Amino acid sequence: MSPTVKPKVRHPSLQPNALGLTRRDYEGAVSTLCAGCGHDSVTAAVIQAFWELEIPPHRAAKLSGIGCSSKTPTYFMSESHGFNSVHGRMPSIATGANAANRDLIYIGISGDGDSLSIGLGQLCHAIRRNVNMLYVLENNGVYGLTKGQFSASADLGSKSKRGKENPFYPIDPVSLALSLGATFVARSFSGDKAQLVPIMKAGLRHGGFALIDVISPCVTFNDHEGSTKSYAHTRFHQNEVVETDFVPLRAEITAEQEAGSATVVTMHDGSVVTLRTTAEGYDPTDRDAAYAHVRAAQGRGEIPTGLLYIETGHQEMHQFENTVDGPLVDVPFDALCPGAEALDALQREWR
Amino acid sequence: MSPTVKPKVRHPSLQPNALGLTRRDYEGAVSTLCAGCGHDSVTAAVIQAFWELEIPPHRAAKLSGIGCSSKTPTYFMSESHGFNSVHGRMPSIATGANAANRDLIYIGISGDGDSLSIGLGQLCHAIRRNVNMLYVLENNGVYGLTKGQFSASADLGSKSKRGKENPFYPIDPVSLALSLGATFVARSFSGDKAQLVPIMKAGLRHGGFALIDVISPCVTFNDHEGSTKSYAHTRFHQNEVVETDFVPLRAEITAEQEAGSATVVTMHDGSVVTLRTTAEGYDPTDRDAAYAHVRAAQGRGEIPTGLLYIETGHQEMHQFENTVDGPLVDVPFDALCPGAEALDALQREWR
Amino acid sequence: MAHDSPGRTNDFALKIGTVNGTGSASANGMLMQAFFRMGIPVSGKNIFPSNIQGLPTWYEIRVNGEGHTARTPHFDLTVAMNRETYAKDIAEIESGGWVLYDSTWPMDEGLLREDVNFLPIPFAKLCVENFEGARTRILMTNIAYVGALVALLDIDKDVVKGMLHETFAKKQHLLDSNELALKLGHDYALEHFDCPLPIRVEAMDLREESVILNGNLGAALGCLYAGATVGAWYPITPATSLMDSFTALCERYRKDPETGRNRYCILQAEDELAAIGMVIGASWCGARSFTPTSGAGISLMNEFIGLAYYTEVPAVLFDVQRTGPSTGMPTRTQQGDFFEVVYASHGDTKHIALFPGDPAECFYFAVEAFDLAERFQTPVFVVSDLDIGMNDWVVPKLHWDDGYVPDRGKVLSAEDLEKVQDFHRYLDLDGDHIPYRTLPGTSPKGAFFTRGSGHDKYGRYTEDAYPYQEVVDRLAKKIDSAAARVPAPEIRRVEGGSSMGIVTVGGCRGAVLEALEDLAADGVKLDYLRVCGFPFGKEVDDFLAAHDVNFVVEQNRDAQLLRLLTLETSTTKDRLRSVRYYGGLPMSAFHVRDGIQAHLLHAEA
Amino acid sequence: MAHDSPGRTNDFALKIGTVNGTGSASANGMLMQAFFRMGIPVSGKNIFPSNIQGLPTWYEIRVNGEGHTARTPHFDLTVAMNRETYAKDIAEIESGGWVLYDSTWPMDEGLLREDVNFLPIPFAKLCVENFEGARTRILMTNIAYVGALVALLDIDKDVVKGMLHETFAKKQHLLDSNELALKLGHDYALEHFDCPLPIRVEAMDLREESVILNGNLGAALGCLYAGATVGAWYPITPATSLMDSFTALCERYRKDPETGRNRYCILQAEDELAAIGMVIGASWCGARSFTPTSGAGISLMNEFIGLAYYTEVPAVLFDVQRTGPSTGMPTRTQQGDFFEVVYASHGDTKHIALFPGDPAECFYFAVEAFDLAERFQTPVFVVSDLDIGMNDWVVPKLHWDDGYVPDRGKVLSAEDLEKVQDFHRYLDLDGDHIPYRTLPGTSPKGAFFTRGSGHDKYGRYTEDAYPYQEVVDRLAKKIDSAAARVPAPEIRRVEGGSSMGIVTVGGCRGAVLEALEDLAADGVKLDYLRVCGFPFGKEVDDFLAAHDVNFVVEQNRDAQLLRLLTLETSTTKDRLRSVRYYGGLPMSAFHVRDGIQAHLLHAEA
Ligand SMILES: Cc1ncc(C[n+]2csc(CCOP(=O)(O)OP(=O)(O)O)c2C)c(N)n1
Ligand SMILES: Cc1ncc(C[n+]2csc(CCOP(=O)(O)OP(=O)(O)O)c2C)c(N)n1
Ligand code: SF4
Ligand code: SF4
Ligand SMILES: [Mg+2]
Ligand SMILES: [Mg+2]
Repeated sequence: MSPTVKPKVRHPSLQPNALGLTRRDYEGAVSTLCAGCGHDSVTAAVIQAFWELEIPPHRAAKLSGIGCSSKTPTYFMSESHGFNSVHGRMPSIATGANAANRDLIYIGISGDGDSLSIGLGQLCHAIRRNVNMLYVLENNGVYGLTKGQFSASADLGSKSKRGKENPFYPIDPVSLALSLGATFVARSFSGDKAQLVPIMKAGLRHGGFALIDVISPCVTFNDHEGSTKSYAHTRFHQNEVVETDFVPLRAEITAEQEAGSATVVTMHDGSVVTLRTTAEGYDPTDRDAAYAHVRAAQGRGEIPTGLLYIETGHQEMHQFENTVDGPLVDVPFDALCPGAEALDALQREWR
Repeated sequence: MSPTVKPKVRHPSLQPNALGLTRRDYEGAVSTLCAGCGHDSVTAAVIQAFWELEIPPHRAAKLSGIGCSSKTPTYFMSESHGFNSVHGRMPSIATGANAANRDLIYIGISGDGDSLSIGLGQLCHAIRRNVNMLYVLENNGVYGLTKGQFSASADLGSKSKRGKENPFYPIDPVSLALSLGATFVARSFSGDKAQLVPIMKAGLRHGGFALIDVISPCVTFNDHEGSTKSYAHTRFHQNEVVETDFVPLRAEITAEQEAGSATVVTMHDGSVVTLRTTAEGYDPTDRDAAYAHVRAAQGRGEIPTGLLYIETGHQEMHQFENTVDGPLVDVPFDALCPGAEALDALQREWR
Repeated sequence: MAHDSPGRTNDFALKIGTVNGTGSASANGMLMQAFFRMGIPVSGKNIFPSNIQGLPTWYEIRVNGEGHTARTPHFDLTVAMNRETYAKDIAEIESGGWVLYDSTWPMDEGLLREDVNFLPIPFAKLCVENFEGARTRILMTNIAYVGALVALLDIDKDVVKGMLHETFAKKQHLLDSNELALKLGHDYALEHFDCPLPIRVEAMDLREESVILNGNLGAALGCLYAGATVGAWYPITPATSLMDSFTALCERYRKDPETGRNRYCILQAEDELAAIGMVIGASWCGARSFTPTSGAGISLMNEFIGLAYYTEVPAVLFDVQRTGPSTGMPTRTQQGDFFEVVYASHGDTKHIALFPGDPAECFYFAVEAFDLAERFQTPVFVVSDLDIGMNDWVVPKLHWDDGYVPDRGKVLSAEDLEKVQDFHRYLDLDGDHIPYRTLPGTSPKGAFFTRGSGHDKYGRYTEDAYPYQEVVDRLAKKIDSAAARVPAPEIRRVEGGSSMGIVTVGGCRGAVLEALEDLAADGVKLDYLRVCGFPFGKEVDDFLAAHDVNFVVEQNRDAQLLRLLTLETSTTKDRLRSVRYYGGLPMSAFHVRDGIQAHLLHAEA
Repeated sequence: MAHDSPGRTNDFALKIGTVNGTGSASANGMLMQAFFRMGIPVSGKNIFPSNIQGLPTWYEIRVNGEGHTARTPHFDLTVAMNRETYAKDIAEIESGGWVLYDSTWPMDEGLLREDVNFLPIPFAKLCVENFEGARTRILMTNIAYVGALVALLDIDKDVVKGMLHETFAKKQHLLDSNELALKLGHDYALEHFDCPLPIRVEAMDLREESVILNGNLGAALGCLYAGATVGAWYPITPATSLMDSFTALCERYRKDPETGRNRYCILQAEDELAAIGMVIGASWCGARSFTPTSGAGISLMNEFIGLAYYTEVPAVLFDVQRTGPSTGMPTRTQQGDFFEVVYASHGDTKHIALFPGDPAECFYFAVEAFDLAERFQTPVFVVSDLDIGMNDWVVPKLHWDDGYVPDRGKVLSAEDLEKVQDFHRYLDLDGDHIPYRTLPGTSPKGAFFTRGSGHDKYGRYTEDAYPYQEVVDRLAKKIDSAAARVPAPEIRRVEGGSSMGIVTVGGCRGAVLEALEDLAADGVKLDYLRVCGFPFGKEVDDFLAAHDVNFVVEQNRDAQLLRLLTLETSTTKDRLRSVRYYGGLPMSAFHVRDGIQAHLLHAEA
């Protein structure tokens, strides 16, 4: 018997992107998660998204709280600074980091326990500040690392491995984020990389807080019959409401032609996201309509997925705070310290 | 110059209720809040509601966090146990207290800072557990006790006393509670006692978590021109969507006649609440419709008030937890301790 | 072929290296239980990773007829089932020891050692030949190495078979496969090696009066017997199993026979701040209530702990310590939270703490904790650790006195209130520094206002110096007076007494007692004291004063116990010497002895 | 009519009792400033309630030509403007003192004292006669009593007028009414009493080199000058005004001249956990970042503080202490957080702390704090209190050296990284126990993973004893080595030295220095040391060793400084004697002297 050594998340092609980097260059340490854990698939999608966006790894910062999900930043982009902080408090660290250096690309990875129980307050306030970051909530309905207790996202009546039914109404990150004014709200499934990658790319280019609630099954504690967060259940009930297509700035934009049934959104860096809805009259730019649709669908037991809501032209934290362009960490000291003369002048007012 | 001594909140009539208690018996210490503070009016409504419901003061427990609002439990029902706890954490104390003694009537008083910033997580989870209590959120859009900083409920663009505009999207307790599955969601105004009292009575009789978001202006820091939480602004924009009429069990019930345009809800103790809506086709028992209406109204700058949503037939914490009837504190010790013999038997399995 | 070490019966340690999530845990537990059922003192230590599946994990078993079952870093035999850790596992074996490994795959030449004996058994191959299905084959490999050890160590085969029968009573097919796997390993060993090895076991009669118990189960049982009705918690290793155990016990003993309803309420809180808040709320209402957590949780509870201290609300907290600081090593043990616990929260505070030394004391001290919390109306901490809390220990059978009456402290009933003129919450009427309290709902007369802000002895809000001071001064005296009520220290004096003492706490007990014997053999005789409660009582003070030198043995970097003794007893500093190990593994006699000998040499030099 | 006390020039204390929210604060501040502008040492203490409007509040002013401006509990004159507190205020006056009160309403006979002089002035009546509008009348009453004091105490009228002119330069009508009110009080006093009283002032020349400053403004200024760019906070008394001041300063000095955009980012967090998280995140990215809070906030930050300590991320925290425990008395002062601060968080931790003794040191130590935090890559606490933080002190003019270069510590740039083979986060390459760090975004080579879980010196995850220990052992040495770098203690030796010393900290300074003079007058000579930083340096150790008796003066119940000295220096316990006052008001020389004399008597007895 030997440990199930999972190879570094591999990719068929070693084709380089415009930076001359292959997907391999966006990988990290070998995953220590359970074989088949949804989180490993999300990691693969992250790698794909960053590679496709041609982001230099060292210009990205990856942060997380505590949990199996929060371990995953170790498994991608070893050339990025990473911060595996404390349980449920990653949003505040990301907020401070972003305040200090707005030019880095921030990705936060969290879990449903990390974000909806101990970290609920911080998540809500990061949304309120519209901190510019991609926030990936790897949602499996349980506390994986502490061995399978129900989390706050566990659905009413979902069965635990021991057959116990969850009596509580779930906290749904999507409705919550919509009601709190989040400017980018998506849901996806770790098993649907084709859907996940473009959403992640759009989220990384979104000039504000981009939340992706990714159903990411826990094969060890919550993938059984009766669980509403299992692979089987999610596959069967997921319903893609919005198909997302991301076209980076460089590519010549064919938006015009695409328009019509589709909604075309231009990101603040000029990239274009095309949203094709499969639901009659669904408008991914109408917050309350999106909310109504999602709630209704969930009421029917469906799991609506896709980039469900996006708002452009909003302000993000640095605009609220009216900070200078460029990172505060780059402002030279003499532009920060008023100096001796100013001090004398000031003190004349104190006598 | 002498301190503005406010008389104990007085009431014209000293007429006794069925317990032979006058409103005076439901009063507390003299308020130390600013003259004109909205919170004092809420206190008066609390006194009225308890008196009318003929609740023996010592069978009620009043809890709060920290803030001007959280000081108010001192100002009513001196014959009730009170707990002025720490900032933002009252929901957890109320939850534990209720778990230990489900037979008391719990009223929690909080503020927008206490509930929506430091205490947001606890509020959301108390809602999720549907803890049986009346939760009064005295909402003034500022941190009163710390001298007027914007709170998370401050509206976008609302002006501070110094003329600064709030750049953030507010956290609206009503939409939040609706999206989280709260079973009783109301909004009222400290200046509208006629509306507030029946809602409080219904909330006290509701078998679960009853949230009342009470706009309660801070005359010292947030009652100026440009504030969206001032008396003037609230009076002008408030729009009663649902009129509430509470008929206690004892009164012979005339519900039937009332029905028709009105919704009649029977509380778990048999009292009846009649909800007459002023908005075309508004259904206070349809969560998502209520949400949609409230959001739309707020989008128009209105402040919808009334008992906006009520759900009956739900379970509350003790049902989730399947606890025995009656207070756990009353279960005799010998019904709790298995005793020596059982211990021997058990240990035989450990060898 | 290396020399065999001289034969040693009932005195050896073995280490099993596997991969977590492969079901070896139950096989290892069975092995440990087998020794126990043969009546031999034994301990099993689970050295597991902070991860769910696929990483190296170890199980250490020490068998010792004299009862020395503290962890030892010296292993006579290793069962090397994880090729990832072959190098490490083989290197750790004592010269002359044995390496039992899965020879299905050839062993890398480079790993072979001249001075140890290799016992190759193709476990995987055997299981592939005899069983179907990947999962079953892996599981059966575990049983197969147990079988091999049965032969090699001369374990009573019937005892093991008996356990299989108990476990699979209702699952014949599982019973068959397990018995077959056992036989495969057993017979292969018999055929290929001369069994038993010089290290072997022989039945003893220890079993009757003892049980196998882990501290979290012991503590949970204590909560059950103390009559705790409200438990609030947030999952955290290594405290999680305490609430899991409490839940299981309640489902068994706390259902109303008629209605099937619960005579308890377990609240999985949204975080530790909420958990302690729930406990405070429940205690305020009169329930015995508790929360189990670990260091990080205590840190988060700091503000609330100060509230309970100042408002005098009882609360019981279990701190199952793990290796800090911060997240540290969640699956390793340490005694690093002493300061965090006894001085928790801002402002002037001090808290009562109990320090169980083994799982049995977790049971007794848990009960104590509720009595003390309600007697002194303050938070009480039961401070154990991962080693005590999660590992299986052989402890004396637990006893319970049906005459036990919970000490609910000074609580006034409605009747009591009738008799008094009027009630004031914080008056010291009896001169014992403890005021009377009332529970919500009792009577109008009993009503009072609980507040974490300044209050006078009548419970009224105050911002005045003197009335404020009156109350906090009483609080200080109240907590100090608990010194006489916390569990007394365990004290052992050598024949005629000694000028040197050794002072320790919690799970260091076994290692220290073993080291004392070794040292005595070297002519170094020491009196022994194990601290069991805080504030420290007179016995602790006297013991330190009675010895020119006191070696303080503990498992943290900063000598926290030594520092507490410095502050909270009348001892002079020069009498205290620190002996520490804090690498995350349980304390061993070797660390204690080496530490003390280093001091002695240093003193001579 | 009672006797007048003998004339005392520039040596008296007065107390003004009013109601909060009535605008008396500005009048009182003006009064204090008037003494300052006359060049006389003065202090003003605001004793206010934890409430916004309508409760009793006091302002105490002490004038002392010798520069003894610590709080004194003995008042020569009271301005009794609040009938609610007449009894208390009158009772507190020294025999022979004066009571200036509003005689619009008759004074209750029962309150009259034979031994004090009553100075009735119908302030309300005068203002009703001369002004319109309730609010104006109330405000003018305040100015009127200032006017009366100008006459009674012989305050330079032009100085006061000058201040009115500055304040109301652009508001002629306000200027007129204020001048009128001033005149009303002044003239009434002149007419009815023989002015000046025996207690009076005379101009001195102190003003030139000093300024009026409160500690929170000083600290904010320090943050501005140190180049802090990210401040995160959650409002809490008495720390709120620190961030208010920082905001005001930034709006003035940190706007980009062209764009008007901010060269700073102030984040009002949702609570203290978020505030410290933001600071850690910003510091991790390389910004100088800080958070101001009080005890309750530190309690909530406990977990995060341990994370920063273990991951070695700089952070600057200001703990403006208030009276604990729990919510305690939010508007009263205390020094109760020493233990909470230096040992914050679970597991083995120890933190650097600086203890400013006045608002000027708040400025200098704030700058120090950022240098130390980045040099040692760890949280650094600046521990002040409500008295230092919120009260106006007269302090020496602040100086700034334009040659100051911030010590950013061992941070590797992209160029530095080019030169190295490869980068490992936690290696001690220089033998100073401090590793090198890199900032996010620097270069691929500089990337590393920050984790609060177990890590080895290369920054890799570990659960192994030795690699874990290596790192925490270095951490301990690193923090201890900061002892040589924190601000040195303030030391004053008496002529020829003494066998007895007095050791104190923070805002006790003034009271202790005053007490030392009094004691010297009584023939008791003591050397003096004021601790300014933690870990304690050699000077502290030597001082304690050099004195058989060290009186430790502090403002908390549990002698926390004395206990820290016990643990963190080599002193023996028997050299330390505790002198404490912790009622919530600033320390006074009387408390110090009484405390020490009690010890001395006790020693003789
Ligand atoms: C303060 C604190 N409390 C508790 C824990 C224990 N803990 C570690 S991970 C975790 C839950 C993780 O659940 P989730 O965020 O859903 O991640 P998952 O493992 O399911 O991916 C908990 C409770 C902790 N590390 N810190
Ligand atoms: C842990 C902690 N942080 C900060 C404070 C300071 N504080 C007291 S009240 C308050 C805000 C109160 O605002 P709100 O809840 O809206 O009550 P209001 O005064 O507006 O009625 C704050 C921040 C505190 N008491 N405790
Ligand atoms: S326990 Fe669940 S969440 Fe954690 S690694 Fe395994 S499968 Fe993934
Ligand atoms: S400050 Fe505002 S909230 Fe507080 S008492 Fe005054 S008016 Fe009310
Ligand atoms: Mg999860
Ligand atoms: Mg408010």
